[in-house]
Parts: sequence; C-alpha cells; structure tokens
Amino acid sequence: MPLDNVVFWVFAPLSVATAIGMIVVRNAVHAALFLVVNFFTIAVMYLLLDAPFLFAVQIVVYAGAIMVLFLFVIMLLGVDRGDAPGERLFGQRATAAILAVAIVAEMATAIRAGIGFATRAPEGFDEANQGGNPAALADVLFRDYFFPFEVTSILLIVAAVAAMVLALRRSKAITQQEIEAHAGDDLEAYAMTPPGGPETMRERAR
Amino acid sequence: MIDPPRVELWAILPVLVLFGGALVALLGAAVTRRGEPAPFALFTLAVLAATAATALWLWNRDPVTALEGMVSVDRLAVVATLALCGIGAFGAYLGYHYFERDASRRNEFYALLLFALGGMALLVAAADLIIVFLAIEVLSLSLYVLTALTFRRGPTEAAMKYFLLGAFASAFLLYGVAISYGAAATTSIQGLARALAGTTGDQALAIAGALLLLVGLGFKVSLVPFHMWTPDVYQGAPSPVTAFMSAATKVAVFVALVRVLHVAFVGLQWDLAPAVATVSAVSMVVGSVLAIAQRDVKRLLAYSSIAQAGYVLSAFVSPDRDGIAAALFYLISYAAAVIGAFGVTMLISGGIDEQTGFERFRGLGRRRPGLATLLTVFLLSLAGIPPTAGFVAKVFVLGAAGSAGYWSLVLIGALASVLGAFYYLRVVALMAMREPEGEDVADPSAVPRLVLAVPAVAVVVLGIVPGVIVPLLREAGVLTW
Amino acid sequence: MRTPIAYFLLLSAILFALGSASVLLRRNALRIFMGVELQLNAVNLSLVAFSRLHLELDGQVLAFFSMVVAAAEVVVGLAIIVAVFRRTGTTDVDRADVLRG
Amino acid sequence: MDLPWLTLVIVAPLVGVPVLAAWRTISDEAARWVGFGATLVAFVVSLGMLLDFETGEAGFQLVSKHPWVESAGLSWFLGVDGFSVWLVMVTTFMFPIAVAASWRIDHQVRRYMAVALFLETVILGAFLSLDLLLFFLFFEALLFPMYYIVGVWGSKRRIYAATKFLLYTMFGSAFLLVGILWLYIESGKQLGAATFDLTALEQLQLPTGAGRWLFLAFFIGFAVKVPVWPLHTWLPDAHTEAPTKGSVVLAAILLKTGPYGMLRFNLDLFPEASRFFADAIMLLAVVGIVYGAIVAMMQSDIKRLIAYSSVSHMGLIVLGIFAFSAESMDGAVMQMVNHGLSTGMLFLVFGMLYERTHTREIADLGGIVQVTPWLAGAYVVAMLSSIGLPGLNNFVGEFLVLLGTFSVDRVLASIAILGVILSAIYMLWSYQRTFQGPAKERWGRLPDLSWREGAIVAPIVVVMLWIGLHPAPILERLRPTSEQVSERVRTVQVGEAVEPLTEASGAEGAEP
Amino acid sequence: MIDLIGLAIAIPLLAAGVNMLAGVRLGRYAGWFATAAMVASFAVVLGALLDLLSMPAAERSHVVAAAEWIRAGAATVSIDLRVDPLSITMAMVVTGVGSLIHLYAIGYMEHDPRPGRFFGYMNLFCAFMLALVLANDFLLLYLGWEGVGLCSYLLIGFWSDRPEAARAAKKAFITTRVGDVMLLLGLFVVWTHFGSFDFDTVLGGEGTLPEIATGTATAISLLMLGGAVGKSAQLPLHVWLPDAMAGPTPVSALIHAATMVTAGVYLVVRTHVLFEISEVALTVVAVVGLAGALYAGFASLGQYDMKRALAYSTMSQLGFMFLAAGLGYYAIAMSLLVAHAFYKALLFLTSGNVMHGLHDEIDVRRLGGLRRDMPLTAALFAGGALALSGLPPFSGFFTKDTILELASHDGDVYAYVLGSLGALVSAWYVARLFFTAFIGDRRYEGRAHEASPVMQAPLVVLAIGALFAGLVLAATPEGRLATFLEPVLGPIVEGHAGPSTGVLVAISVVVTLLGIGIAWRLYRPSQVERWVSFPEREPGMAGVLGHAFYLDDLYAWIVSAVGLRGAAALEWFDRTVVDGVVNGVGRLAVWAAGLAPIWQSGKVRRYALSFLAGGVALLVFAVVRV
Repeated sequence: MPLDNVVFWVFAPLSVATAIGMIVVRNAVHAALFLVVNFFTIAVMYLLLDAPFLFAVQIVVYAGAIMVLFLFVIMLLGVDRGDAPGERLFGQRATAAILAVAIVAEMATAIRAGIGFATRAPEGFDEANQGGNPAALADVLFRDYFFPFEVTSILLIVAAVAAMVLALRRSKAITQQEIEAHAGDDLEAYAMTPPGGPETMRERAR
Repeated sequence: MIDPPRVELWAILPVLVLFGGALVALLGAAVTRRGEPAPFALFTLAVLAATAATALWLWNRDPVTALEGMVSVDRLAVVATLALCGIGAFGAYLGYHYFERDASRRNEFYALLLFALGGMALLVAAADLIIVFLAIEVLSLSLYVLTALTFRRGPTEAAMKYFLLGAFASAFLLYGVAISYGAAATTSIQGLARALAGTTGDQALAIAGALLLLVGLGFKVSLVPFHMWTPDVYQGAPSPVTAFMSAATKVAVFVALVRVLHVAFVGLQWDLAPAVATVSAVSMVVGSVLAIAQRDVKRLLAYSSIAQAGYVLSAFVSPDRDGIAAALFYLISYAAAVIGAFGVTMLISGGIDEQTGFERFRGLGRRRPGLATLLTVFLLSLAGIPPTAGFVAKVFVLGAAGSAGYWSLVLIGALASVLGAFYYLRVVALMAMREPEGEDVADPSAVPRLVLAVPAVAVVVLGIVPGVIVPLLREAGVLTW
Repeated sequence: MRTPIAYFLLLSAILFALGSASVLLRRNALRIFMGVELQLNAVNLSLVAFSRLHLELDGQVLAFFSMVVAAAEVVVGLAIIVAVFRRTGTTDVDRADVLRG
Repeated sequence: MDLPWLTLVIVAPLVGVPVLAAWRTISDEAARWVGFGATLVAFVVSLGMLLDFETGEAGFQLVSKHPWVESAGLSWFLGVDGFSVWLVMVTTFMFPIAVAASWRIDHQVRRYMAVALFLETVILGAFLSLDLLLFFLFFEALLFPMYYIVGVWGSKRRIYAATKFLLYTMFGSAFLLVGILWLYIESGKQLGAATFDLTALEQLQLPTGAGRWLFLAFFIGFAVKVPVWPLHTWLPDAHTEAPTKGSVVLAAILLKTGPYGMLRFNLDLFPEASRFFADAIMLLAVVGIVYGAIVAMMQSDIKRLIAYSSVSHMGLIVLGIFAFSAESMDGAVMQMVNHGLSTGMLFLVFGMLYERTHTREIADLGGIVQVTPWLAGAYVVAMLSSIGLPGLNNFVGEFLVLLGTFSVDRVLASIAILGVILSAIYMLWSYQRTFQGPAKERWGRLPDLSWREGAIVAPIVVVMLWIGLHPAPILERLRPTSEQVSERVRTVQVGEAVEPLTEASGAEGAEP
Repeated sequence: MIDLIGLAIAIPLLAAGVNMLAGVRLGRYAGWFATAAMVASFAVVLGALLDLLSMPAAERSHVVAAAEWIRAGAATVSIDLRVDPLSITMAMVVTGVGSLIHLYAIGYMEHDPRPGRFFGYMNLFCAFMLALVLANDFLLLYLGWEGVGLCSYLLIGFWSDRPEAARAAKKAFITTRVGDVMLLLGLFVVWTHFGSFDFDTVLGGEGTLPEIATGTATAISLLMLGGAVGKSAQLPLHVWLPDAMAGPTPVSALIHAATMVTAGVYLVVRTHVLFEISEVALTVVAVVGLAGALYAGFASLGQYDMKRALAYSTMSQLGFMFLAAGLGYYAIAMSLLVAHAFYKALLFLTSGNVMHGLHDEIDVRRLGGLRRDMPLTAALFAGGALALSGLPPFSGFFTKDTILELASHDGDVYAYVLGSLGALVSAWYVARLFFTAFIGDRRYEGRAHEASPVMQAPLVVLAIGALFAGLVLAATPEGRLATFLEPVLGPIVEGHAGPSTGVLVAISVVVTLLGIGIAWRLYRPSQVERWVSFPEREPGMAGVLGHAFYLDDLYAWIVSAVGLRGAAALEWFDRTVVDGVVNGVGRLAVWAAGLAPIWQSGKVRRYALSFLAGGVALLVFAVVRV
C-alpha cells in the first residue's frame, strides 16, 4: 500500500472526526481547538496534492492567525460555555442531518459523472511546478492573477475599515451607557416590539 | 523571469475612480471626525459623476477583455455602471439627509458606499469567476457595515444576520467556482463557455457548479428560497442603506448572473433554464403572497423586492439580446421605483428612529399630498400598472420568457402581478382612502421631495416612451465572446 | 500518486456538508461562523484537488485567494459579532429575532 | 380636413390635467369647470371625428400609425370603424354629463377632476387603439383611476369594492396578457418581425388548438370586464359603493370595453375558435340574462338592483355578438350604446335622489312621486328605456339582438326574451316600492330637479328618443362593419384547421 | 285628407308633449286643450274616411309612407300608415269615443291637482292607439301596442299614492308584457319566414294568400293570439283587468273598455289570413273567446264593486268578439267592437258619475235608489244596459246575437248554446247592476249630486250611439259596416243549418228577457237583504264568483310561493356561492400570507436551513437530468 494512500486513509477520517467533534462539543473553546486540528488535517491533504506552499499558508493563516483570533474573541466575550438553554427549533437537527447527507450524495453523483471515482491524478505535475511550487505559484499569481491580487488588497482595506468603524464607534462613554441600559432588558420584550420601539423611547430620553 | 502582464488600466477606469474616491473619503472621515457631512456628500456625487463620465467614455470603445482576461469592458458593463452611478447618487443624497440630523456624524458612510459601488462596478465587468467572487466579497463587506451603521438594536441584528448568512452563501458561491473550475479547468467566463461548448457527455459537474453559483448569486438578489435574510435586513438597515442596496445590489449581481448564465454556461442552457424558471416562479409567487400579510412598509417592500427579483430572473430563460435587454430594463425601472419608495418611506418614518408601520401612512394623502403622490407613483410602477415603467418592464420580461416557450412561467408571472397589485395598492388605499391618525413625524423639508421627484418622473417617462432607452439596452445585450 | 482525486473531492464535500450542518445546528454566532470557515476550507480542498487533476496551479491560486477572503471575512464578522454582543450581551443567534415575520 | 382626429380625441381630455396639476390653489368651483370644460372639448373633437367618418366604409378609418418602440414592434396605431366610433361617441357624450353630475363632490375636487379626465383619455384609448399592446396598456390603465375614484369618493365599503374590482379585472387581464404575448412571439416566428399590430396579426395562421387556447385567454380577459356570468360579482359591489359619477362611467362606458374587446379581437383574430365556442358562450350569456334579472329582482338596494340589471343587459350584448348574424351584431353595438345611456341615466337620476335622501334602501324610500314629480319622471324615462320600450333607444338594440339570435337559435332566443318580461318585473316593482305609494313625511320636502340637474338629464332623454325613433344614422355607419365581421366569422368552418405550423409552436399553443 | 292621416297621430302626440311638459301652465285648460286635440284628430280621421268612401270599394286600401325606422343587416322597417276600412273603423272609434271621454274627463278630473299630466297621458294613449291601428307593418303596430300598454300603466297608476293603484298598474303592465313577448316572438317567426314585417308582404295583398306552411302559420297565429289575449284580457291573461279599475274612471272607459282592450281583437281580425291558413288557430280563438265570455259573465255576477263588475262584463263582451272572429265573422266582431265601444264607455262613465256624485262610493251594497238623485245618469245607464243586454232594436242585439245566429246557421251547436248562455248571463249581470244601484231606496248617507253638463253631454252622445249604432251599422249581417269592411275581411258566408232566423231571434229575445227576469227576481228592491247577505249565506258560492273562480289568487300564490322563493334562493346562491368563491380565493391568499411568521421566524438558523434546503433542491437539477 503506497504511502499517500496510507496518509490519506489516516487523515481523512481524522479530519471528518474533528469536524464532527467541532459540531458536537458544548464548549466553544474545545470546538475551536477541534477546528484547528481539522485545519491541520486539511493542510496534510494539500501536501498529498503537491501543494506545499498552501500547506504552509494553511497552517500559518488558518491554524495560526484566524483560529487564534477566534479563540481571542471567545475568551473576550466569555461565551465559551455551550449554548445557553433556550427553546429548540422544531425538527432543526433532523432536517439538518438529512440535508447534509443529501448534499454529499448530490455532489458525489456529480463528481462521479464528472471525473469518475477511479480517476487518478495524471503524472507530470512537476512541469507545472518548475522552480518549486512557491516560485511557480508566484509566477502564475503575479502574471495571470495580478488583478485579483490587487482586488484582494482593496478587500483587505474594506475589512480594515469595517473593523475600525464597527469596533471604535462612538466615544466609549456612550457605549458603556448603552450596555448598562441594555443589561437588564428582557430580550423577549424586544422580540415583541418593532425595531426602535422602546429603543427609541430611550434614545429620546437621552 | 516573469514576462510582465498586460495592464490596461483604462479598462477599469470607473472602478479605479470609485475606489480612489472611496480611499479619499475614508481618509477625510478619519481626519475630520464628526466633520460637516455636506462636503463628503458633494465629493461623493463628484466621484460618481466622474465615474459616469469614464463609463460613457468606454461606451464607444470596442468591447475587450482586459487585464489577462479578468475584466471584460463591454456595453453591458457600461450601462450597468451608469445605472449604479445613478443609484449611488440617490443613495448618497438620502444618506446625507438621513445622517445629517444624527448627533454622531457617520462620514464613513460615504467611503463605504463608494467601496460597495466599486465592488459592484467591478462585478458588472467581471470576466472571471474569481473576480465575481472577490467583487461580491468587497460589496458584501461594505454592505454589512453600512447595515449596522447606526448601531441601534435593529441594524446590528440585521447586520449579523446578513453577515452570517452572507458568509454561508459565499461559501456556496466559492464552491460553485471550485466545481466549475473542476469541470472546465478554467474560471474565465469565456473560457468556461469555450470549454463547455466543446465537451459532450454528462455535464453533471458543470451543471452542479453553475447551480451552486446560482445559489450564491441568488442569495445576493434574494431569490426564494435564499431570500430569508431580505425582510429582516431591509427592515433593520437604515432606510438610505436599504434603498441603496435593494437597488444597486440587484443591478450588479443580476448583470453578473447574465455573464454567468448567458456566457459561461450558455452551452448548458437547456439544462439550466428549467431550474432558473422554477426559482423565478417560486420567487414571484412566494414573494407576492408573503408580502400580503405585512404591516410594515419597509418589510412589505422587502418582500416585494423578492418577487421583483423573480420577475427579473424570468427573463433569463431566454438567452438572446432581447431577454437581456428586458432584464436590464426591468432592473432599471425597478431600481428607480424602489429607491424612490424607500426614500419616501424614509422621509415619512421620521428620521433615525424609523417608524415604518402602516399607521404612519394612514391618510397621508391628506397630510402630505406630495409625498403620498410620489409613493403612489413608485408603488404603481412596482405593481406594474400603466402608464409606468413597471408595466412595460413586466411585459418585456414575460415576453422574453414566452419567447423561450415558458408559457406557464408567463402565466404565473401575470397572475402573481395580481397579488402584487393587491398589497401595493393596499398601501395606496391606506394613504388615499383613510383618515390620518397619530402625530405627523414626516420630514417637512422640500428638497428631498424634489430629489425624489426625479425617479418618479423617470418611472413615468420610461412607462410612456420606453423607446428612449430600449435600443441602448439591446446594444448592451450583445455579449462579447 | 495513487489516491483517486475523487476521494479528496468527496472528503471536501463531506467537510462542506459538516460545515453547513454546524451552521444549522449551533446557536452561538461564533460557532456558526466556525462552520462557515470549515466550509471554506472544504472548498479550498476541492480547488487544490482539481488543480492537481488539471496539472495547473490556478486552483492553488484560487485557494490562496479564498484564504485571503476568509481572513477578511473573519475580521468583519468578528467585529460585527462583538458589536452585537455589546448591544445585547449575547451571541446566541436565536435571541436575535426582533426582526421577523 | 384630415386632422389626426383620433389622437386629438384621446389627448383632448388631458388638456385639463396640467391646469389642475399646476394650479394648486384652484378653487373647487373652478376645478369643476375645468374638468367639465375639458370633457366638453373632448366631445366637440369627437364630433369632428364623426364628421370625417365615412359612412358605408367597413374597415378602419382615420387611421394614424407611428412607431413607438420600434425594436419591440410596438406602435401608436389608432383606427376607428363602425363599432368603435359609436363607443367613442357615447364615451365623450356621457363624460361631461357624468362630471356635471358629480358637482356635489366637495373634497379633493382638484384631484377628482384630474383623475376623471385621465380616465376618459384612457378609455378612449382603449376603444381606438389597434395595436394589441397599446390596447392592453389602456385596458389596464383604466383600472387604477376607477379604483381610485371608487376608493376615495365612494361610500361605506368603498375600499373593499375598489380592491375587488381591481383584482378581479386584473385577474382577467392576466390571461389576456399571456394571449397577447403569445401572438406577439408567434408573429415573430411567422412574419419575421414580432409585432403587436392587429392588422398584421390577423394574417397569422394559427393551429386550431392554439387558436382556441388563445381565444379562451382573450375571452376570460374580456368576460370579467363585461361581466359574463359567473364572473360578475365584482360589479354589484363596485357599482354600489362608487360615487354617482363612478357608477355612471362604470356602467355606461367601462363595461363596454369587455364586449368591444370580444368584438374587435376575439372575433377578428380567432374566427374558428369563435365559432367553436359560440354555443357555450351564448348559453352563458342567456344564463346571465335570466340570472341577472332574477337576482336583480331580489335586491333591497337600488344601486345593486341596477347593477344586476346591467349583468342581464350585458348578457344580451354578448349573446348578440356570438350569434354572428349581422343584425345581432348591429344590435349588440347598439345595445352597448343604449345600455350606456339608459343605465347611465338610471344611476344618474338615482344619484340625484341619493343626494337628497342619502339612502339606497328600497324599504326606506317610497311616495317620492308626489314630492318630486320631475325627478320621478326622469327616472321613469330611464326605466322605460331600460326595459326596452319601443320608441326608446334600448328597444332597437334588444330587438335586433333577439331578432338576429332568433334566426340562428330559436330556443336560446326564446329563453333570452324572458329577460324582457323579467326586466319589466324588477324595474316596475322597485319603482312601485321606491317612488309610488303613500308619501312618507320624512321625504316631505325634498326639492325637485334643479335646473342644473334638468340640464344634465335632458340631453340623454333627447338622445334616447332620437335613437329610439330614428336609429338609421347609427345603423348605417354600423352595418358595413358588422356585415364584414359576421361574414368573416360565418365563412370559417369549425374544426377546419388552417394549415398547421411547426410542431413546437403548436405545442406551445396548447400551453397557456 | 287621407294623405294627412299622419296628423291624426301627430296632433295628439304633440298635445301630449305640451300637456306633459307645460301642463302646469295650462292649469285647468289642459283638459280643453287635450279634447280639442282629440277632436282635431277625429276630424282628420273623418276626412280620411270620407276620402276612402269616395274611392271605389276595390282599391280602398291606401298606404301613406312616413319614414324609415330601423334598417340593420337585411332588416328594414319603415313607418308606413295604412288607411283601409278596417284601420279607419278602429281609428274612428278611437278618436270619436276618445274625444267624448276626454270631454267627460274635463269634468271628472276638475278637482285633480295635475290635470296636465292626466290629459297628457290620455292624448299620448290615443296617439299610440292610432299608431297601432293605422300601422302598415308589424313593428309599428308593436310600437303602438307597447305604447298603449305604457299609457295604461301610467294612467292606472295615476293616483300613485294609492298602493292598490300602483300595484294594479304594475300588474297590468307585466301581465300584458307576457302577451307582448309572445307577440314579439310571433314577429320573429314572421321575420324569419317572410324577411319583412310589411302587412302587404305578410298578409298578402287583395285576395292573394301568403305562401306559408300550415305549421308556421299556426305558430305565428297562436303567438299573436297570445299577444291578443294579453291585451284583451282574455283567459288566461285576464287577471289585470279588474284590478285596473283602480285608475280614474275615464281611463277605464277609454282604455279598458272602448279601445285598448279591443286591440287584441283588431290584431286577430287584421291577421285573419294567417289564422285561416291554420284552422287550428281559428278554433283556439273561438274556444278562448267563448270560455272568456262565460267565465267573465259569471264572475261579473259575483262583484259588488260596480266597476269591477263592468270590467268582467267587458271581458265577456270581448270574449264574444273573439268568438265571432274565431267563427270567421270578422265583420261582426268589428261591429260588436264598435257597438261595445259605445255602450261600455257609456256604462263606465255613468258609473263614473255615480262615483263623482258620491265621492267615490262604488259598492252597490251601499248604493241603490240613485235614480231619485241622478235621474239622467240612471236613464243613461239603463240605455247602456239595454244596449248591452241585446234587446232589439238596440245595438247589442244586432251585433252579439247576430254572432249566435250565424253560429247556429253554420251548425255550430256548441257555440250557439253556450253563446246563448253567455248572452243570458250578460243580460243578467247588467240588469243586476241597474237594479241594485238605481232602483229601490237609498242605502247611502247624504244626497248624490247629479254630474255637471260637461260630463252629461258626451254621455248623451254615447247613449245615442250605444242604442242605435247597431241599427245603423249592422241592421243585417251584411249591414253597412260589414260591406264597408268587405274589401279587407272578405264577405260573410252564411250557412243554412239549424232553425230559421226568425226562430233564433225569438229565442234570443226570450233568453235576454229571461236573464233580466232572473235579475229582477233576485235583486228587486224587496230582495235587498237577501242579496246583500248572500255572501254570509252562501260563502262558497259567493267566494267562487267574487274571486272569479280564484284564478287570480292561484296566480298570486304561484308568483309568491314559487317565483319569489326561487328568486330569493338564487339571490342567496349568488351571494354565498358565486361571490363566496371569489372572496374565498382572496381569504386563501391572506391566510397563506399569514403563515409568513412561521417561516420568517427571525431565527438565522431557520434561514440557513431554508437556504441549504433550497440549494439541495436546486442541485437535483444537476443529478437528475430533465
């Protein structure tokens, strides 16, 4: 049994398992950690698929940056404990399960029709990877895809602006005041009232 | 070493202008916190004017695919860009009028608006699925923030819903890109077209990719059943934002859909059309039916916009230029009407603390005949009652559907428009045929009314002489291969 | 390499499905968002697999872009969630149903 | 002189609109005069049109055709023939009267007049346009003003009535739209360029199946407007809740767009299908005649009663159209005009009474004759006209329809003629209960007809007598057209398929 | 003069217009004005008659073209007036008797607030009646036919504040309308067969019969008979006539005795050609007439209201006319028509005098002995009664009994016997009226004042006519009138069966006297208590006669029980079912819309669910190829 098969059959189940774990565990932090593991497994898959550069990026960006950010926010908001007790949505789980299975089945049939389950990747990927994967990648990226690359910069700017606008909004004082104002609110009461109902009273009172 | 790529920046001049303007506005906002909003508004209008000018300049150039096949500059893109500029201008003015009276100035609004517009302008020119994806992300992120911009409970909740579902949707969109790539070994729209044209045999994978793209884009234009966010977000978001996104997003994304369905996957027309027709029919019916129960005008308009999306989509079953022209005409008339409708609603709802329940509109005809008349015109157009643009638009799209032989779709559309008339005219009746009650919080100033009279006039003129733009739209309907 | 490409694609499909499942099942906004991240990764896997299949690097580039997009989304998303939390003191999406009907 | 009469006729009423729109501070009285003046202008212009109308010509006259949306094959295509000319005349004739009758409207007069003028323009457009989409545009456009008039100036349940009217008729025209689009697409396939031009569409060769489906689509669209039993229930509500003018316009003119559409489009475009469905439709019509009359008998509300009488009368018109004999078609068109006059006048006079008593309940009224003999007299004239007394207008139409039908189908004609008896019953009965009998003291001092009201009623009476005693001028302009149409329809054999088209179009034809 | 016959119609029409519009101005001169108009019209007709007489008998049929009325498709209807012996006779009656009644009405209506309208209607009636009789085609005839119906409606309901008057008017119009519709259908058949309404075409010119199948002829003539039955108040459409007496008495005299009700007879006589082509129809006419004569005669015996009694008598007399026509003696029918016009008008007007003198008291039980207070009236009534009862040498004898005589000569035993019975009853009821009302001692308070001369004068003229018209016009079966009418109606063929004329005359006189005798026996002054209390003693009998064999009540029951119930049911059906469906659809839509909150629950996860479901559903299009 060739090595890549072994690796695949070791990490694929692990990946699925961690994904499931991410779903089922109550504690948000644990879920995040499961996700980190899952990302590792995916990174391994990249390795199998001769994408070493992405393997690295995956580990750095996802497992590193993004998930840390997640954990940080979870800690910050202190919402690590599982979902607060509340009414369940009727039939949500069953339907979700069915739909998940269904979409897998559909994609499976589509893939089968498209490329067939047995098809193996053709050899000769190295031509594409001349000068090593990163270099080749850079080649493609900065020639064919230079414009999308520019667009991503815009995208990141927008993201930054968004974060700025959303995070440091008005002066802290008002924020505090608002939090206090809303601390005691019965949220169900909101549920009954249209947007800016009692809300607006308060605004005017201010 | 790398041979340098061809960089025809002129091709994306409008986009560049918009993004540039956005950055300037952003710096301005950062520098002058709580500065006077007026300069920002004027600046935004100027930028939009410049954009429009560059777009017009592009009109007469031969359609090309530039930047290594990433954007294609054709008349479709130009027309769409012009429409977006118009919508953006009204959005900017409404926002100015809206935030003017707010204690904490939100001048980021203009920057974000321009970013969103930039994303849209890019989207309508996209010639590669990756650009489609990125552009949609740009405009989405901007819209998420715009939605939350007043940080009241409604807007923030709306923003969160919009974001979560939006991210969910973009995952599908990306999956669609991936599958298409898998099926055709390229993400270039024209490349896809060529690849799929050649191949024979089971196209299941390609179709799956196309459908996933349809799902992702369908979410943005709120087609049933991917519409669920629409009522909440439209109602929750500040009215000017709602007005802007309900009009602009639909224009941009539908144009992208034109490229995806009528260029990239035109080879699969016969497989995709039934799916498109189904979604269109369901959207028309569900949107219209659910709107009937609404007691809040913003929400009602949100549902109506769902139905409207269905109508636009019904033109997509026919791939010829007339179908595209019909869709464009519908989009333009819809944009004019809906931005006007939300604008009037904003004026009536009394500022930041929006109160858009029916009770606000009772007997408006007596209190504010001007506003009532404006809103009536817009609603009539949305309902598709002559002599407004909405009527002609409906005839065009249904005609397009008919020319493709989807007569059942035509009939459903025609019947759904009856339901439409029901709830739109209910608001009219509310304003004209009932006695006013409660105190009057409607905006007294006259300027916004004059501004909103412009789309009203446009709607009527397009309804009486649609000929003024139809030829242009048919020009735009000619797609580059 | 012997493992059929389809296996990777199937794995990616499964992960995509699991991701969406977690969106449907969890009530904590953050964990819903995690589900979305999982979906994006699944898609990346497909992209890379396809790029391997087609013997070209475009797929990997696309995956790279999608990572960037994911990062951007995370920034905005977390900011929004925090804003909501500041407003309502919860990240439970089921509590956020003022807007409905 | 050859002016673009038809365009002028259509535009004429609009002359008042800018005035009303621009001059915001206009006094109510002035606004009324502006509205009245504009309608008068329209009437005068239409007289000009009538003068230029060639007697003895069967086809379309005074045609004016200008491309409108070229790429969409849409054109401003107007024309008038023996059918439409009289409907135009009755429209322009009744409108000034209707406007004058609504002199008592006292809120939002400016808006009211503007809407009224717009309504007249749209109705005239519907009668004159020979471009299907143009027609449909007008056909749809007249819904909203009517909706508005009923809903804003109507009585208690006005919004319900207005909405019902609007939705019901829109429901009908939804099918009509599908039919029109089908023809449009088909013309694209057969004639090269897709067009809405009626004269061009007549050239289409439709497979039998398609023709029948299309016929039904068109028929439903018009049947709701007529209304053909059992699609009539919007009518009583709308009539009852509408203000007097609304009822008058609705009864006198709006309903006519339905039978006119059948006459102009169903018969012209789908002769074979017309033949095929004729029996069924005639049956419906006869049912409507008897049914409407009987239900009218039982109404406790005068306006409802008149409304149901309309159902009965309109049934007669449809009967005449689908009997396909030249006489019956003449009769049908005559009847459109006459029903407009007589029912219009009934609503008018009753409206005057209503302005005095503010009740529509038969039970509340009684003994009016002694108090206001002239008003009662006017009502009697309208009533007699409506029950088809010879010497008054309605008789001519009824007689011709029944005569023409009798020569085609004796049984149906013999049943339909029951309407003549029943109409006498419900009309006289209601008259006895409302106007005759001992005078109630609460109506003790109702004022009799004022000069203004007299002046409103008089012209109608004159015209009624004129048509009743000397209909020749109308008939001789009518005859060529009706003969032509009936000829065209009669020559077609049922089931005789025009040479079939491509399979595809046939299949599509079976779809709408 | 004959070419100006149109004036005979135009003048009253014009006068009617003036009277109706400006009657208020004219005030009490309205009556004189109207009467003048009638006299003028009479003069015109008279002139026409003289012209006609000056012509040779053969071409005594003159058509005056007036105008074209309706032309549609192939249908052309022109307004031509026909002057021939038949129409001129009718016209004479209408204008002559009409003028007298107008004159009378001046006095009778002197206290009415709105004489203008009254006389307007009267003139209008005469105009229509003349149009009816002078018409040269069926459509103009129909115009007049409906017109007189209208005027009768207006005049019966003239005192519309009296509910019974209003009801009677409506009843009259609707009942006759039933007949009119049959006539209309008849016209349609005529049209489909002849393609014309012209008398010359339909009825054939001199001697030439129209070529038409017996069946069609039967259809046409029966339908026309239906019309005639309606107008002439014959079985089974007679129910309106007695109620019609609610109108002013001159109206009863003019419309419901002298002229309009005879239109039916005129129609039958005018179209006798068609009737003859199908014998069936003719027989039916005879049967209807005979039945009507007997039925009405007995019904008249049961009436205490003088005018109702006279109404039934009118009906029975009309019955005799139909009998005559049915037996083929059209001329005799016409002469009876003329005579009847005189004496029945006379009788009505005299009873009008009574009402006038006793402020509308008309119940014979509260009359009696009137001859003391109003001798002239009594005398006139007696004259009318004699004329009607048919004692020689008065007109009734020369007309009614001639019919019987001819019948017996033709060997129609049934017709003869039953007819004689009818004659007996006629004598009986008219004598009854005289005895109960005028003989004996007063049963009313106060004194009845004799009518004014303006009312008496016309009566005298009428009385003369009533008594001697027969003698002048129809002394023998081939009397003047018959010969005058011969060109139109053909000669009278007399059979020779049965007993000789002398015997028959004797019998008829005996029969008449017998009738009068019975009347005297029952109603002579000493018997007052007996006949007044008759209903108490014989409720059954009195009920049957008084209610005219309950036919009217039967109709009423059918109308209310079947008609109105059914209509109410249909109205319910319309409201709940037909309209219910419509509103149901609306409610359905609203209900469906009400489900929105269940779906749009505001829960993101639900939204995602629906989203995913949509995606899955859509992907089906990829895996399952359509």
